Amino acid sequence: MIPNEPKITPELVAEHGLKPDEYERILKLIGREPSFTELGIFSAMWNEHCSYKSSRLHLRGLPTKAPWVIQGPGENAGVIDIGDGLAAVFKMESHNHPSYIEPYQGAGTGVGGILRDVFTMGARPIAALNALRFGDPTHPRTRHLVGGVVAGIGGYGNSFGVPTVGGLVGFHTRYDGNCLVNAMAVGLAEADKIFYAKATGVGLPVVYLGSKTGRDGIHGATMASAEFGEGAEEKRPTVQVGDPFAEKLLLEACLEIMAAGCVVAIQDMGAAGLTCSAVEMGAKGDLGIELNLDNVPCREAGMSAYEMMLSESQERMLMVIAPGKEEQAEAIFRKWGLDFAIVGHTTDTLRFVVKHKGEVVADLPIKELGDEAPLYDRPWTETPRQQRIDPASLSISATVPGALERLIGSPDFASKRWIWEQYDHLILNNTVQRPGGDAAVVRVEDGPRALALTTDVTPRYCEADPFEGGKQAVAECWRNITAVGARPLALTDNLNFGNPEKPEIMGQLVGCIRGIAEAARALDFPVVSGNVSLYNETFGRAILPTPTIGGVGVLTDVEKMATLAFKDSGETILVIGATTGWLGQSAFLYEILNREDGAPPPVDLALERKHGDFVRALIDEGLVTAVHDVSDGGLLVALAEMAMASGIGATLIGPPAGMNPHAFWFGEDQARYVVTTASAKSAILKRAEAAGIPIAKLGSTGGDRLNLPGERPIIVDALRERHEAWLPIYMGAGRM
Amino acid sequence: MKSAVILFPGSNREGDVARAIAGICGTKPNIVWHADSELPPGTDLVVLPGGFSYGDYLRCGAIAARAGIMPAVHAHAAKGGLVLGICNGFQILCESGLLPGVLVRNARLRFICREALLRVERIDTPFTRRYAKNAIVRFPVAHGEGNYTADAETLRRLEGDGRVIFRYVTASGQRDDEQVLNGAANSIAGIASEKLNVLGLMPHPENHVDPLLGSTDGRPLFESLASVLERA
Amino acid sequence: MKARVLVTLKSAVLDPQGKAIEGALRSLGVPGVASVRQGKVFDVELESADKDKAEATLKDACEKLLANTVIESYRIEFVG
Amino acid sequence: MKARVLVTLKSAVLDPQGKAIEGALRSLGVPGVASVRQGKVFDVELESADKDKAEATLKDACEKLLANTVIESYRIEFVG
Ligand SMILES: Nc1ncnc2c1ncn2[C@@H]1O[C@H](COP(=O)(O)OP(=O)(O)O)[C@@H](O)[C@H]1O
Ligand SMILES: [Mg+2]
Repeated sequence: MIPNEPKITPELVAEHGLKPDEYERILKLIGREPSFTELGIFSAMWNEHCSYKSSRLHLRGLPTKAPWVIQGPGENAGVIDIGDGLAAVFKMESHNHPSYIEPYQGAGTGVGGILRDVFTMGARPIAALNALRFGDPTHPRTRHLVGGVVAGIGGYGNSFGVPTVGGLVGFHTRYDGNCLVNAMAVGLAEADKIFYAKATGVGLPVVYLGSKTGRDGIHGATMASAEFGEGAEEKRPTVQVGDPFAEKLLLEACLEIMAAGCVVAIQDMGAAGLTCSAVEMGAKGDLGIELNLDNVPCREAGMSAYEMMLSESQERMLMVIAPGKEEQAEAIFRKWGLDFAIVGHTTDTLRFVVKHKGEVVADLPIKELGDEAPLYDRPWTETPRQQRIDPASLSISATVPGALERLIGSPDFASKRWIWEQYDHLILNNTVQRPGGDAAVVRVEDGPRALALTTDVTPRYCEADPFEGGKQAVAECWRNITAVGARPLALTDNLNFGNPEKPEIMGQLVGCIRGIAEAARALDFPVVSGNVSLYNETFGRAILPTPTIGGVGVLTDVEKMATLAFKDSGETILVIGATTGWLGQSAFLYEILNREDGAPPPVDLALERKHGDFVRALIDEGLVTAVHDVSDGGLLVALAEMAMASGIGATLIGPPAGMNPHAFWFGEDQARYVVTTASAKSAILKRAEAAGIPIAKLGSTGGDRLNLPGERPIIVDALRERHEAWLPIYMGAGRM
Repeated sequence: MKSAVILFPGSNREGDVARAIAGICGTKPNIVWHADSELPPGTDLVVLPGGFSYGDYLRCGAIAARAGIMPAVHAHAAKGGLVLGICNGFQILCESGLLPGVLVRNARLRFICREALLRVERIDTPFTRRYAKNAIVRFPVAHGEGNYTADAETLRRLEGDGRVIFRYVTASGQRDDEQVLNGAANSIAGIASEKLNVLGLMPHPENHVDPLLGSTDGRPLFESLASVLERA
Repeated sequence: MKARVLVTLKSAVLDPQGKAIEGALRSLGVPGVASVRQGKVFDVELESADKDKAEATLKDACEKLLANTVIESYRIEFVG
Repeated sequence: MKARVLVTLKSAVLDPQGKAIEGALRSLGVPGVASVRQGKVFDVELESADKDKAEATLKDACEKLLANTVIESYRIEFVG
């Protein structure tokens, strides 16, 4: 009945990334040999990228609920209530493998994909962020990747018209063969006008919208779940070209037909295109779907059913249209110059039926396609704990000012202005805090409400101790949102790891997820969406475990927002939180002593919360003039950043007696903030003491240099020059 | 005052400029679809907004310059009506022949979003009358192709006729053609038509109208338009 | 019928992209390149098989859209 | 010695530019254009007069920089 060309062989099954026992499962499920198209459908639905077969079990441990959560994981993006009847819709997603192969298009289509996830839910994107990890700067491919990825992100976001307001960029040799491109998008919608993938109603038209289908990225989703090796070159033609112009039109057209009441269900065509989107809409609504591929708008002649089902052409959507609304919906799409085609309808059979040229090419049980996907409890081993490093055991030749200068000009700490100036971060006229601060702040409509947005993770910590590292990534994200005065509401995560079939890698994944869960729970900072990217390995070498956290917070009055720049001279500088001089896994150890060892700083979540709430209250009451959280690089790097942002120097008090000065200035103890206050006899000290919060005076602002007791002065302008120099010089030295 | 903002497929700063006009001039502009053939009756000011019309494919502004509404914009300009083209709008004005020259890729080949310092070269235009003489203002730029290029004769004519309205300058207020951020000839940021009723500029005054966002240097431009068009 | 349209910058116009490529080739260790100028090529499929008609169509396309004659010149070639 | 390098998108790869141009030509009333695909052309001046050597240089330049062979193919032509 179902044509079977080519024949299904074990080799063909393996080429589809399906293991023999997974194929057995398919046979058992459908009671016959699958057709070629069906095999393709299974490979798409059951690969790591779509089925989360290695991570699903563990992701269940994440806290996903709070009174303000409207939609947690399971839809295209998470949705939270931000007050005034409005909702923030957001998610983060990786495009690592495609970006390594074709950085400009790979990164661009990554941005396009995540924007689509957000506007599929009925939200207009108001901000984009990203988290980028590249190999060692001396690796021959790094510069080319940085240039291409940054241009690609800018090329897509700038043209689409969303401000790219924040992100992070790091370098490490463990990303030499696998760069990471994690893109986050945030949209705004009315809280009672969110659109979902769940189809309702039998016999309703399933409509295809957007750009035409070509042979792009066929098996892109499988590629995204495969390890790189010798064969990587051959997988190349699967890279897609993005068309931000088409996406912009798709956005406007989608929002217009949603407002016109035409949409019952909507799902973007992302990874594994038509297959995933159709199955998801049907399965979620307990309905069957029948597709007729003869009606799919194609860019190329002679496309087979297999190709149409697996194409990952960009800028496409699938919708179930409300009865009698087809014509109105079509007119809107035509006005925007986009394709509109009825390609199927909903049924009550719970079957996923695909027809092509009069033949049935696939007929599968729709719920089982997703529900019966393999689920693995992969073996894992715990990462061995490392010793706490005693600063007295270190032999340090660098002076404190010398170490600061080296750190501030190093790849990880150097200014990323060269990058974010290629992103339009001002469009839409709401960017109140631009890139360079602790969190970006984007005003909501005409204010006074605003969102605080950031992405964070410290992979070195995660490698040394996945659980503490996972906790720390969430805590730092929460802290950054707090430092601008906002209340952290929810997070999205992007879990980037190596090959989960290796127990030690699986152990990293499990540990990080547990850490994230613990911190998210303790901080009331639920997970509402996310993405998992595994098999980030080349020749058996995995990336550092990198669970990127993207956070969203709300500021009810944007006028109260805090920034990190010193505001005036003669102000008192305070540090909130205890400084013990924790050097394990610190930036100081890595950059100055070329060591990556020791236990990372432990995160006490109760203190994290207590100190954060304290700082937020100070900001809200207008008691502090500048606020900066202390993260990697420690106190002195935080102070230097506050000085460089303002051009104002400071005279600082040294460490308490007996503490190693390097450990004091560069240690990475958690739950700390540096604040400044205009009044010398500040009430802040008393308040902190009353609350039992460690607080210490660090010095006072003024002059044009940083003066440390017993050290040569550090001229702020010169420091800034170093800070700004590294990236432009690095990028100027090679190819365009 | 009656204004019309033209919406091309791919425009993306139409909302920013419409918001600035509504907030400063007191009346919301009409949003006019690119495929229309007429402007709303009584339109005083036509705005071509920023963005990537038609993806900026082929050349920036090239396809939009040939859109259905453009003959009406030409007719409006020929009658002496005011036309303001910002960023992509400036590119469209050049491509359509309403302004001379062309905007090509930035000299350093990268998109650039940053605040730029500009000198207001003359204040006897409908767009600049509310600026102080020789004012130095700060507007953001956000473009990949803002490198103003024209032949020597055109540049001479523009300079001779005083049609350079905005020029990039350094912090000390000097013109520096070598270091200009996008490579523009004569550090040109904005030029006007012979009758000074058509202005094209690369930077975005509409993004600097709110103190919360860092500067209000763009406001006088819209205040100038409002004062010129008050009667309407 | 297939045609190719080449649009190149007039020689008096500066070509920063070409210059950047020259520099990049040098730093990549590709020797012997004296200069590079970048232009655009359009591969056009025409409905008509009549060469004169096709040429007229393409000339029209160039003047109206494909080239900005302020800085660019164009050339039409027939391939097959 | 002068050469010309043509870099065009592989035929299966989406060409948003070409698509936009097709649409624009249609709405400008230029009839008879079935399809347009846009590519890049590099006019290269080479130091050497040896054609084989020049060809090797250009091939190297294409592979390293001028074309991204993931999505583009290139062609080298000698002009004079
Ligand atoms: N690490 C994670 N944490 C929380 N939610 C996750 C995670 N990974 C995936 N999800 C959720 O699982 C669903 C499927 O994700 P994904 O396949 O990336 O969606 P899409 O097909 O829209 O790209 C989404 O709702 C996503 O938010
Ligand atoms: Mg999605």
